[in-house]
Amino acid sequence: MSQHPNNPVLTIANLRVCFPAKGADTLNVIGGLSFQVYPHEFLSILGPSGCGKTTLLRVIAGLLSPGAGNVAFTSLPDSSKPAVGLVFQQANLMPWRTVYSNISLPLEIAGYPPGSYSKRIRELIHLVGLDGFGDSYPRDLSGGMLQRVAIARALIHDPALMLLDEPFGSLDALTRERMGVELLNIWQVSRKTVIMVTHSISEAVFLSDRVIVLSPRPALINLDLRINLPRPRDENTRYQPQFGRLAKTLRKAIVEEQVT
Amino acid sequence: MSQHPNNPVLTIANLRVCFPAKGADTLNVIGGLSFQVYPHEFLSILGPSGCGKTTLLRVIAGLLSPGAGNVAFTSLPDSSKPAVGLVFQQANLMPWRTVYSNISLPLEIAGYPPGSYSKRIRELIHLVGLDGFGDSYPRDLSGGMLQRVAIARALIHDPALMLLDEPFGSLDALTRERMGVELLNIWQVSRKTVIMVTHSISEAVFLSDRVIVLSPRPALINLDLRINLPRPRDENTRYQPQFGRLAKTLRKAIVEEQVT
Amino acid sequence: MIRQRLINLWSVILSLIAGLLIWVVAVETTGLPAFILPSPQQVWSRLIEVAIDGSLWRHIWVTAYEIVLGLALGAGLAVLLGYVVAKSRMMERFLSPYLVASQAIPIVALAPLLVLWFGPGMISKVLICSLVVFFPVLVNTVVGVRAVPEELRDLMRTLHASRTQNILFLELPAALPILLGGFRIGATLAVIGAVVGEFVGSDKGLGFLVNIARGQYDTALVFVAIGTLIAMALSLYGLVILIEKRLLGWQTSSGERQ
Amino acid sequence: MIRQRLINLWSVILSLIAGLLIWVVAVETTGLPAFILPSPQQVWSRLIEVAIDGSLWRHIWVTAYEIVLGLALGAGLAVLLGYVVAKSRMMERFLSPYLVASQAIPIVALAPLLVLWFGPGMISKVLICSLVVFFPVLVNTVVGVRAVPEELRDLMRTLHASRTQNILFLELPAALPILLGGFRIGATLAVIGAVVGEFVGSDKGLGFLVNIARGQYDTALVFVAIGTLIAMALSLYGLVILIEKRLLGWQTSSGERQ
Amino acid sequence: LLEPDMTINTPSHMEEVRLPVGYIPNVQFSPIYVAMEKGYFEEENINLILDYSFETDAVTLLGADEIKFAIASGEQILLARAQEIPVVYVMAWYQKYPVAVASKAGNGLLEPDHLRGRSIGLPVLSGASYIGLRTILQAGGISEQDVSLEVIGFNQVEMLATDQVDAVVIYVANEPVVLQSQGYPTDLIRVDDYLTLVSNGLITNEKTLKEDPEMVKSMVRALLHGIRDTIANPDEAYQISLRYVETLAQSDENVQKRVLMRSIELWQGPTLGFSDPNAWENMSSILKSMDLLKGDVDLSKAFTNDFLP
Ligand SMILES: Nc1ncnc2c1ncn2[C@@H]1O[C@H](COP(=O)(O)OP(=O)(O)OP(=O)(O)O)[C@@H](O)[C@H]1O
Ligand SMILES: Nc1ncnc2c1ncn2[C@@H]1O[C@H](COP(=O)(O)OP(=O)(O)OP(=O)(O)O)[C@@H](O)[C@H]1O
Ligand SMILES: [Mg+2]
Ligand SMILES: [Mg+2]
Repeated sequence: MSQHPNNPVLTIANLRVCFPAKGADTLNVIGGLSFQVYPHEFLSILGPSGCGKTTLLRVIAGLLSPGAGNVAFTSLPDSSKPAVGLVFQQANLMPWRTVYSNISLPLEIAGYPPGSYSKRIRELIHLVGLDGFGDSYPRDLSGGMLQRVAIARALIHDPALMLLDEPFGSLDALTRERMGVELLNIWQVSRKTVIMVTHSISEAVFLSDRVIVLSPRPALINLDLRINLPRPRDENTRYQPQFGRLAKTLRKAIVEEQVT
Repeated sequence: MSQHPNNPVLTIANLRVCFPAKGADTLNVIGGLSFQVYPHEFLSILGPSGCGKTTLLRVIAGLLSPGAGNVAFTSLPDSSKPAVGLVFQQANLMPWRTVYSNISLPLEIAGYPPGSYSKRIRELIHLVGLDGFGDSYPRDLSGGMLQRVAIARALIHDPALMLLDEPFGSLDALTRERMGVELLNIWQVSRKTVIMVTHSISEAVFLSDRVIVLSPRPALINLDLRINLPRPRDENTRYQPQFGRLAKTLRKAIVEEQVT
Repeated sequence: MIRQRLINLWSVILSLIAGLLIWVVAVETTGLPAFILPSPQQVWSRLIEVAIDGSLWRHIWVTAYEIVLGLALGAGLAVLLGYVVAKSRMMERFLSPYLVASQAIPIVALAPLLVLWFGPGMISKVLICSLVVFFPVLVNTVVGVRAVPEELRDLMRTLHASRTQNILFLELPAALPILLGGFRIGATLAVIGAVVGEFVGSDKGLGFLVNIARGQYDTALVFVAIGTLIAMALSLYGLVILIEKRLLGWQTSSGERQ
Repeated sequence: MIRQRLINLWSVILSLIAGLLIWVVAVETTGLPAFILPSPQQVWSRLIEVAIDGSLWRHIWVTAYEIVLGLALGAGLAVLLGYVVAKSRMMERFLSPYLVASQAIPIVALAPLLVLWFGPGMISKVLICSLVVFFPVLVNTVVGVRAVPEELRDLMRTLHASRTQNILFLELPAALPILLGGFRIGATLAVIGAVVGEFVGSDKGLGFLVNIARGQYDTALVFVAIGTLIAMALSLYGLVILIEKRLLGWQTSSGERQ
Repeated sequence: LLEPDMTINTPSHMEEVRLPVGYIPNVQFSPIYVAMEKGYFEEENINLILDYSFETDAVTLLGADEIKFAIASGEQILLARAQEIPVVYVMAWYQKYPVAVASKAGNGLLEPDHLRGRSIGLPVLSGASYIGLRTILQAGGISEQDVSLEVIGFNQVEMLATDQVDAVVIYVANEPVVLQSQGYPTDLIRVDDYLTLVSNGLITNEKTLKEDPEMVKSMVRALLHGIRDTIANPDEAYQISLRYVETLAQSDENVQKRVLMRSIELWQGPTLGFSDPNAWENMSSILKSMDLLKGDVDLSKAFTNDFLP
């Protein structure tokens, strides 16, 4: 199991979530999950479809109150919830706002004066490869473009904690890798804490400090793997033997759980 | 370029699509695309995000009329549009229908009596791993589960032509592979014509007879590659050297186009 | 579920009790004479009187009949025309001025004319009623049909759905929340419509009862009649809400339904 | 764009011509006397008369003033209360009966009382007008706010948006299509409301003009007054449509906007 | 900082009086316009504000002492008093009951019993026109079942002109004149020819009567002065009315003048403003026979002629 010099920034203890199902049944989605997240950590979560990953992120973001257990932001002086940057599984843009003003939303809400951030937004639009689409409305964008807008929106303000729910799900392999590298750059500079749900094992290994593999519903930790690849990482990292070994370990954990 | 004994089922000739952009500009999305699709062919389309893949599928499905060029269903006696099974990039379910009745929608529209298909639907629900969720509403499902419902809905009626727009985009690696195998099984039995947009090179190689790689906007064919792997294919196919070679060729075509 | 219903019932009862209290207090403190503000007891005993001698039921029956017919006619036509307008910008441009005009003609000015044209019987009241109901339902039909997601339309197109199937399987359920909003408005307006019709010229119905009681300075009876009208409007409204609950269950996730 | 506008204009003009034709034919074929159905020419010359002597403008001004104030008051309150009701099931259960009741009280029965309580001046008309506008706007506010996607609410929550920001950045724009539908209904009803108020007791305004013209069997003038009212309702309605076009451009993709 | 000079020291202290007349501005109110125009109210220190709202509301308002005066028709006083609304009739406006049944001339509906089996349109099933109709029916020994009553709203002219009914209940001063001018001469069966009933008049409430009888006298004086002047000089009255009744100038002068002349016939009587005790008895019994009045109303409290000059 992972160890860390600092105190955890987030402690999840014995978390349980269930939803009412038909009749008197309930659907146990998360069944007694405990783990800690440390400052500046990049944590990835892998798990089968429908196992409760999105639910877990929603609980952490404070959008859903858990049935039992505890989610505590331990490192914050007041135990108030920090501002989180959440990239939803569906892009979740406001259809009445252009790309530009969808991205600027977090800043508007934070109360920045409108003039102060236009350069930064232009940069981000460029970063996610949407030059020339700043004034387009979401319904005129492709699926992948929507997702990139959502990523830009999460990057624009500087939340202490970023929660990413399959942020690169509808991107092609290359754009996906490029976005991953960009995310890594941003993370290396700002050292946010990141929790990312992904379905790509290699992406998880490439980006993370640590990967958690969840079991099928009810979600429990199947494997908690430290990714001890040196940083900064680049394309060459993918070809190190250690990379392959870690990927294999993860794949094994995933396959095992699905078979049993 | 690919050759085929039969006459093409679908001929696309010099297709152009453009959307109006800000001002007097137009956005050239597809710029003079020509290819043919043959009966019972499994064709995959790869290409960078925003290059026009979804637009292409929409034109083929008859949801969008092209700016110029021709889309002809050549093998049909009358040149009317055939019924197509389209899996959209977003699951696109009816929020007021349960999983069961979202899947049954195509049959209801085709006029089958309600009693006649319940067994088949139960089977499909099982196939996509949603046992027990037949009576759930879409908003109570996870992202991947929604997509699986959409896949089931496309499989339920027997359309001559299936158009799949990243059908496995939000599925975890394992579910994704399992769904791919199921799709292959169904295809091998019914021998539909399938056009699938995907971002996974290995998926494209594993499933297809032929893969087309599109260039960035305006979309043009960069590579039209015949996948001459023997059928039926199974897990072992992935480990044949030919598989690796084909994947590499595709990757090269994609990287090249993005760099230039 | 049952507990939820009990809470529902309680809050309605509470709300009624609150209203009654305010009334009693108003009677006591303002000291207004009974012919301006009768007390609950006076109104109650007047209610019992007309309920027992049967005249109340006769009037209720007439008005209810007008309302139901007017609502059916007005809402039916509105949904039909609203659908046409929503689907065709051309039709919208051509019809809108008349549709809006039909609403802008003060119903109070039009009502006498309708009585003139269609006679003083049931028909003119039903027409007035449906005229009043018409517009809100129409507007909400248009807004509702226009709000149907384009992607679902695409889906139906790929399935080669017929026009009828498009309506039944897509447009109706998708537009339903907004459409039912129109019905909510229409339901209460229908009551007003019937009353306006009866005011203008009639010899039965609750509107007539209001009129006649006012003419005789029988304020308690006026209250009885208006109270009955309110009760009718509330039941109609409640009916729409009930239908909403039935048909729009999918709007709330089971997580919230807890 | 310009071509589109021209087509718009043409279809409205065409529609007006069609209406005029029907009128002329009706006059010719039915042979009704002028005090029942005046001809377009008669109405036109009457219009010119009252326009020149200035009395028409005076009445228009009064009614327009009442409408604008009534609309602002009624719609404003409705949006506020509608928001409260939409956000709290508790409030909804408690307030609904009264809100519906306030609508079910036949305005025609209530109007005289309002005139009685608030005097025959402007206030009572504005109140009647706002009472009529209130409900449709309220219902559509509720429906609109309830239709705000839950996922976007989640987004705002993660951004720690304040209540005001939630309203300004999310709920208002998301509910706008349905809200504006309510305004469409409200706009035409406002005209009716003002007229009812003027019918019941007043010595100016277009409703009064209708009344007095009827009293003198000056049917041409009745038509002028009602025509003016229709024109006012149409302009108000057109204004709402214009606002819709402005604010709801995002609803149509640029592909369709071609 | 009260300045002693600024105290209420206006020479003529004007009392503001709102007078609901129960109908829209009309040449029938020309006596009031005359009195206003000639300053008869000002002479009595009354600042008159005309109010054109509905009749029943005015009576209620008066009962609650929200206003001091109103013009209302006679039966309203009895109906109101039966509900313990303390209003009192102090001056007759019309001397003759203004209601009649009108039919197209030549159809031979000249006597009450000619109405048997005919369709009769009346605006509402209450108020003066209903009472008038019932009086005529009673005079002819006809019951309500022997005719077909149609409640048609205020559409009598249109309904009769287009033959949708055989006869209509109307105000004698108004509709027959209009019908005549449109080419439909009418035969009238006047209520007043069969029974004397109380018609419209000035009413006040008991409180005002007790506390401010001088003001009641003032009102009566000013109104009667107006009526007298109108009777004496109809042309002048008409000219004055033009200033008060909008659009009157544009309507057919012949018609409106005839309306005025017909009204004058109704105002005239042996003593202007006098209300006949017999008329009250008759009204009371007709209301009782119509079941509109359940118990007895003390007629002596319902009206008074004591305030006539
Ligand atoms: N209705 C529309 N109006 C205007 N532009 C549009 C419209 N639909 C798509 N586009 C533009 O066309 C281009 C191609 O879109 P398309 O959805 O076909 O991309 P895609 O290849 O499917 O991308 P992705 O992999 O991200 O889904 C994009 O730049 C998009 O902005
Ligand atoms: N609001 C809800 N009401 C009822 N059940 C729900 C609700 N939200 C989620 N669920 C159920 O909880 C389970 C986990 O959902 P969740 O969205 O967390 O899965 P996930 O791990 O994100 O899956 P995916 O990879 O497919 O997105 C699913 O079975 C889903 O049906
Ligand atoms: Mg998920
Ligand atoms: Mg796409």
